[in-house]
Amino acid sequence: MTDYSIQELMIIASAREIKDGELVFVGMRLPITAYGVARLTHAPDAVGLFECGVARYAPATDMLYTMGDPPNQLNAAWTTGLIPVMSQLQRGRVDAGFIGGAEVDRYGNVNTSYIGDFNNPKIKLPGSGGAADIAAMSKRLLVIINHEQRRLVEKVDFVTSPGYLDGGDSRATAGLKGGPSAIITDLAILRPYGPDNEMHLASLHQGHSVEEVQEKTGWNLKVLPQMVETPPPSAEEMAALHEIDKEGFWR
Amino acid sequence: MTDYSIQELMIIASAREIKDGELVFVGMRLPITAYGVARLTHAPDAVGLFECGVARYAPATDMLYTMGDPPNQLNAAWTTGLIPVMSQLQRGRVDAGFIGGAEVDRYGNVNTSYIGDFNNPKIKLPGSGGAADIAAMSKRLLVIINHEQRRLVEKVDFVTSPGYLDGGDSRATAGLKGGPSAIITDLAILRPYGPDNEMHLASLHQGHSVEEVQEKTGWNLKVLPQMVETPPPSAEEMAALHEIDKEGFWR
Amino acid sequence: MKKKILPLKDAIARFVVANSSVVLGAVLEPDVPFAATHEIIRQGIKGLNVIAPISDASTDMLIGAGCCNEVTGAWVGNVSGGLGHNYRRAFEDPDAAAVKLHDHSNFSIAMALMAGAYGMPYAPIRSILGSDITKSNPDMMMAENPFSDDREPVILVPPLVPDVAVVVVQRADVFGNNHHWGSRGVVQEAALAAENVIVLANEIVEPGVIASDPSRVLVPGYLVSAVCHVPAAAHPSPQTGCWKRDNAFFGDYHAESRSVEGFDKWLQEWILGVEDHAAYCQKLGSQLEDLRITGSNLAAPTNYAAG
Amino acid sequence: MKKKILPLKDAIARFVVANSSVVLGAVLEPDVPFAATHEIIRQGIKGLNVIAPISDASTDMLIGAGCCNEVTGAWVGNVSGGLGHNYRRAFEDPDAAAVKLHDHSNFSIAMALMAGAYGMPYAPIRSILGSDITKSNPDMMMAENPFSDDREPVILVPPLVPDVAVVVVQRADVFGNNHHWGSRGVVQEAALAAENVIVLANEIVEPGVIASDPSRVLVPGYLVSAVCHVPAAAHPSPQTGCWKRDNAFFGDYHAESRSVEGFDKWLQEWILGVEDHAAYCQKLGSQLEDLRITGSNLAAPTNYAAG
Repeated sequence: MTDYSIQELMIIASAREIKDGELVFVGMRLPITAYGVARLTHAPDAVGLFECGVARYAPATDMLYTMGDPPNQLNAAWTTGLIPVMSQLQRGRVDAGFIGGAEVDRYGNVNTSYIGDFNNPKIKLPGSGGAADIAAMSKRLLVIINHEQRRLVEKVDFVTSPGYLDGGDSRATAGLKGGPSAIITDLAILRPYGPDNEMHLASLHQGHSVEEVQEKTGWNLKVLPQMVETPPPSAEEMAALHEIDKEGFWR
Repeated sequence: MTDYSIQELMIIASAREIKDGELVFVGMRLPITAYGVARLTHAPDAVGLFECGVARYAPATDMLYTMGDPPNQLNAAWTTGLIPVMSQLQRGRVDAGFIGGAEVDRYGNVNTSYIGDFNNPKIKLPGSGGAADIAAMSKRLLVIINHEQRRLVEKVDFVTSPGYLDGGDSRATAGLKGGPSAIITDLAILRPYGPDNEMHLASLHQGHSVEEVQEKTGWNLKVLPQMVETPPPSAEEMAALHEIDKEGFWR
Repeated sequence: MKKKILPLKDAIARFVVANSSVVLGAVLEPDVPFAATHEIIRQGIKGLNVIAPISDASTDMLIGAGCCNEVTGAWVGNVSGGLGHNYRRAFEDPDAAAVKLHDHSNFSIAMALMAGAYGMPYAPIRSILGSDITKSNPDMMMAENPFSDDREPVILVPPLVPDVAVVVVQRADVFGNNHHWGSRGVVQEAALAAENVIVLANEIVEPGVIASDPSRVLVPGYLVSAVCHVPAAAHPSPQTGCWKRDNAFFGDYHAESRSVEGFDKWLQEWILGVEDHAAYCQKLGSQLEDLRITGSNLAAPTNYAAG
Repeated sequence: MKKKILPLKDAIARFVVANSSVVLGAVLEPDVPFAATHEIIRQGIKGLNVIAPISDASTDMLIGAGCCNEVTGAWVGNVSGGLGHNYRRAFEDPDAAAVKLHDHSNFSIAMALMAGAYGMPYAPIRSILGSDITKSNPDMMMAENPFSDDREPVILVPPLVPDVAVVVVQRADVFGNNHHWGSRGVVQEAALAAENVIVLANEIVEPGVIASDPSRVLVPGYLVSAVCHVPAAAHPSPQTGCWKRDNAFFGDYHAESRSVEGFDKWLQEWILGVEDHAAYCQKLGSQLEDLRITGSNLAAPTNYAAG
């Protein structure tokens, strides 16, 4: 029963983070596929939001390269401006949002802006887009990232998208609610734990060890006492995924 | 050559206040008719704006009772929200706007809110609507009012729509540009004059005397040295008005 | 998707609770949800804060019927007649129940609803500098623009987050998705700000009709609490492409509401003595039928095809 | 009304002057006005501040061509490929001409353009609290919400008032009136904020077509400085109902712009060595024709009749 790719597992793990009826910024590629799986399984009434000004009750049926592509406009729930859709974050209506990043740190802060000093960066990344807004204002932030030591770092060089900032109540002090609820990687799922809101190893994907995950993490990754093995995709989940990913892009 | 009603003269005097190409909040009834006359005579490219969220290149062809009536929507230049249209005031794009009122004072301030103390009013008037915004933010304010002593008062009980406030530079001190450029009544046209920005008798309608106007004004109305007689409607102006007012409503 | 279709009676009973704040008429003169106003009066819901920039005679009726003790608005009266008699009495007549007014201009209330819609902590404006509205409405705050060199004055308008917004649209599906066209005042901001949205649709259509034109959607169904099929919900106010304005009806209301007795008689005849909106329409009979728009001026075809 | 139709070349020459601020791509990924980007590069206009929340590879091209030394945006790169190589070089390579970045999130730049559009002195937001964007962008100001009891932190975003906004629409008339449908990002705010608006229309239609649906108008002609008939103005980005995205073209650009030499070669082939947008379309040939949307998914009929 290992007939799934690691990307398929990440998609299904992401889908499980979406609850029925929720409003979710679903981004592109992996998360939008996860949204599709969630809709076809346990969350038929989840709504997908896109920063360009689109809301949908179901993913587009044709392949998308960007959120604004014609198939994402056709039969959408709403095609409008960025502000009416993205302001639902600041209005407090958005339950969850997916973002990726070049770096994520011990407290779930995400960097998509600068590697090195922002005044003289070693690498200039593309920037926030809507990620800072989604991270600051959704009730739960979901971070998708490949598990590499250079990506899961002790402290990001630049907080594009706030997680728990310096941990503890520093996020609340900054005026924010919510916060990261999961970092979903190709090895594991990390979740915040304790009053310090530090990201802990919460769920381990089949075939990987705690030691391997710790080694590939740039901070001293602690393990939750109640750590589980990530449940493998169910037949229903895989069927839903294959219905969406007919061409086997994620296989 | 007195073959016009006083209301027709007021409409034509109002039309003359609109310059070609201007953006103008044209209100209803008398001013919207004035806008129509201006378009057909000297200001073919004046644009009419309405607070409900309508912009037009020409008045509606059918009778309107409110700005939002179906004929004002049909073939409009734009039907949108209040904010995209009214914000053109605050954005500094609007050249002129017409308002009416229960009271106007020596400095062109207009009251449409309360007669008496606002905490315990003798009369509660309907309120600002968009008049305060038009008065504060258009480059030129045009006030239409019947010339009665109880209406043209020394000082309004409540400044709904700011004119020159307490005169002098008090309007600028309040953070405002623009200001009233004319009070058009059934007897005369008053305009601000001098560093004090007090409203003076600038133009007298045919058949009325300076004394009559002063008597019907609630402050010591001064007369501009260059006061003129309001030019009677030209044949072209009357033709334009009759083209709009086919049923002779204003006759 | 969940069906949200409800009879108007049930939608009002469920979402418009006593002492709540309700947007009733945010399109200015058109699309005033009079059918909801009437139903609120019939159900005797009290203590409302009625939010509306301009809503023609609707607010005046609610005051006269004793449903409303706060008004948040820019203009209350009767567009045909001028003054609103019940509104005046509430301020001028010591015997009338008092109404607390949160005084606004059209633009300041629009900015307050926009701030509520977009989750902004407040909206800084210049638009009513110099007006005494900032004195009669202590909710607003005078401040200085921190980006200016010269301590430029600005006014800070706090956000409005209504409990309910009732909105009138031309068509909706059973899931609450809807289309609105023509000028829209601040109804979209009001709907996005509110905790609950009740949609009154002139027509209920197949979901595919709404989905065919997602840029025409006023507020998507997922933000709607209830959708009610109420033809002519805005009567006597107009609705673009559907209904003309009933000027005579407004004029009659203005004349009859001049006295308390006259208003009570009008109320009995047109609201309390009428079972529901369908009966109201039936009572109007040919007077309503004459207001129905039957002509055709169709929007140019618009293609959303993706391939 | 005054006709405002101009060849793209003339509209750019007249309104996009050196050292001005120009919105090029405010719809996010679709409707990026690449035809204008290319014409700006051909005319060698220098010193621009390019404003765009996300505009796919457009900003990267302008940087590489030396037209732009300031960027006001939330994301600069290549949506297909990720990083924008010229953009990176401007920050990372000491030999490259530097670019000053006014760093934003999508929402903060949207609020800045909204404040510009609506004449607001600034926009207070919460949306990027906690982000270091407020450090890298000193234009923003930290403050406290004066309406809160607990000194709630807020961020004040100053307004953006661009010199020019270039917008892509599906159709326009010769007076600049236009229709846009599909998601619109912040292009309406950008157009209302800007001092001059240049409209690039896929199709020029009779004025009656635009007037038939005034709720579909993006920005009315009286606020437009020039309208240009430029089919496929957004290529390689998509345009709702008209053109699919040219993913291969973006991919090629990404691959070729990896080196300065590769970029220069690409620039010569696709922009400098091409007379104008018509020649660019001709050069694309069947590659462009394959992107043309030919299907039909029409919006439901909508009636504006008044009687």
